Amino acid sequence: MEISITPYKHSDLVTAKGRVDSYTAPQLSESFNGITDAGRYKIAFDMSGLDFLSSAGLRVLINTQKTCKRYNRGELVLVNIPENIYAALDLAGFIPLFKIFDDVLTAVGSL
Amino acid sequence: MEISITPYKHSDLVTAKGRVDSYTAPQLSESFNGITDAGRYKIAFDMSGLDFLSSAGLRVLINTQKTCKRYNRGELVLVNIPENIYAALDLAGFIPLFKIFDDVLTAVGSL
Amino acid sequence: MTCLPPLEVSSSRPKPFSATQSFPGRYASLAKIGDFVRDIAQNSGFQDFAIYSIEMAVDEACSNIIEHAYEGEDKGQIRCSCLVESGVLTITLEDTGHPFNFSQAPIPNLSDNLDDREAHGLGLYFIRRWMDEVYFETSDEGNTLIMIKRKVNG
Amino acid sequence: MTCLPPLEVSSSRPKPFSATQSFPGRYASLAKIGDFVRDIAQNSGFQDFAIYSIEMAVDEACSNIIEHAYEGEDKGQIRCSCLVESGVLTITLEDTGHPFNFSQAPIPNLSDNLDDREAHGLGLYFIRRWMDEVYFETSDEGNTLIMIKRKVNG
Ligand SMILES: Nc1ncnc2c1ncn2[C@@H]1O[C@H](COP(=O)(O)OP(=O)(O)O)[C@@H](O)[C@H]1O
Ligand SMILES: Nc1ncnc2c1ncn2[C@@H]1O[C@H](COP(=O)(O)OP(=O)(O)O)[C@@H](O)[C@H]1O
Repeated sequence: MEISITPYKHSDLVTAKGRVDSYTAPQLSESFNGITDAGRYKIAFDMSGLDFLSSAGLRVLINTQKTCKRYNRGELVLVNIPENIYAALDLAGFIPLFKIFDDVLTAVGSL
Repeated sequence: MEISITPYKHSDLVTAKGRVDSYTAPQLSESFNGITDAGRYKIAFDMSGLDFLSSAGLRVLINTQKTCKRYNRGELVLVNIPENIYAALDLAGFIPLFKIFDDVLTAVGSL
Repeated sequence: MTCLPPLEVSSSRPKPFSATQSFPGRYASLAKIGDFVRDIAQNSGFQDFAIYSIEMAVDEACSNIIEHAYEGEDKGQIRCSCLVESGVLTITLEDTGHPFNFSQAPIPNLSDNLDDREAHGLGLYFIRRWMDEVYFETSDEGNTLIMIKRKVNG
Repeated sequence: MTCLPPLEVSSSRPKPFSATQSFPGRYASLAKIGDFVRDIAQNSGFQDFAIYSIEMAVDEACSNIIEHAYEGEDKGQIRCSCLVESGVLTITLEDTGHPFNFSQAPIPNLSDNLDDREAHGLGLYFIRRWMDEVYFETSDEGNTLIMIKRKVNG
């Protein structure tokens, strides 16, 4: 898995490529925590490059969303979700828990 | 000339296509004024679709920048400037007066 | 001399195929186990989403073996066998870790209220929902999970 | 019978070409005047940025005719003549509006301090900087602006 973070004025864009499983999820978690630990709670997660996201990745998303939304500080929004991963999010009942965008510009612009 | 406006949380994106001359510049001016009259002063102007921009267009840009920057309220930033139009902005000494971006995401993310 | 027609090759009923491989019980193995089952599912003509479901179920099961059955990395092996026969993929995962009562695992909370949601407990849910049949056995030698996925239109 | 070589076609010295067209003195004419001169500059082999400069100079000059010489739309015609000869484009713009002392127009303020900048006064500056030669004459019949642009490498 490869992760990149682009900071914008009001939000951060996290882009991950490859496979998120129990082996790589801690890396993803650290990236999100680095942002929230810095007091920034508006995060767009570009998932277009992800091949695979296991429940370990889902855990990272839900924990990050909880951190971001606490005290109404911000939120994690999801962008460009690949079809198979969308099916997993859907089965896990994640769709109502995240705003979902088709393009990064609209996502970053919303935060 | 065709103009579209996309409002984001902290800024507005104005996209214009075609020819800005003394005939069409008033339309562009109205678009910018509509935004600033609504109390929004952070504007990204995507120029990628512009074929031509006369000094009437330059006037609109400088007037909008003045309105946006008054009392430090915001700013107009320019995105994707076509080469010929860049040469005109350069000759007119506009380059130091505007932040210039190569892509819309970075521009909107900066505002 | 008579000319026999070529041996008939039927795509719906190819010869049974099986493959088995053992992997060290650590998280770094997950991608390799994923490659192993994905290749077999692909070569057996499963559709894209079915392949993804299979990889997901196997990944979840193997993560559980490492985390819960072995309670940590490098405590034992994960043996993965795949059998493809008549459009049915049977995956058997064996470990030598702690016994487990699979059928009593709780159904996860899928509330759309963020505060009510637990981060854990989704793995077995994916396995049960995305596989067609799931069997779990614990014996003295360890645990065996059998997951069956049938090809649609296959 | 001898075979003559084909007639030589030289791209650097084609036959002189000229075209003239009159346009109503209104802002809606600007795009059409732009098309007219751009086509000629393109067909004469000017490079992309030279073509843009020519269109810009003509647009600025015609806007000034409407705004300043005629002081409004539909007060008179703008006559545009183009002559291309030996890689030199000569554009002549004629109007019947108020006389004007071209040479005394001030140089615009190009300060990089936004507050010091005037929105007006850039048109003549573009014409002077982007054209190779500029001549302006006022007579009883009206004003004539002549702008000359030379092809580079060609
Ligand atoms: N192979 C296993 N061995 C022992 N316990 C298991 C095994 N698989 C699952 N469990 C138990 O079932 C629970 C639910 O598992 P699962 O749905 O995969 O979610 P998670 O692993 O995120 O808790 C686990 O928390 C664990 O207590
Ligand atoms: N054709 C013209 N006839 C009369 N006055 C002109 C003409 N062209 C330019 N001027 C005068 O010169 C000034 C500078 O012109 P210009 O540089 O084109 O800027 P602008 O038209 O934006 O003021 C004009 O404001 C006007 O007073």
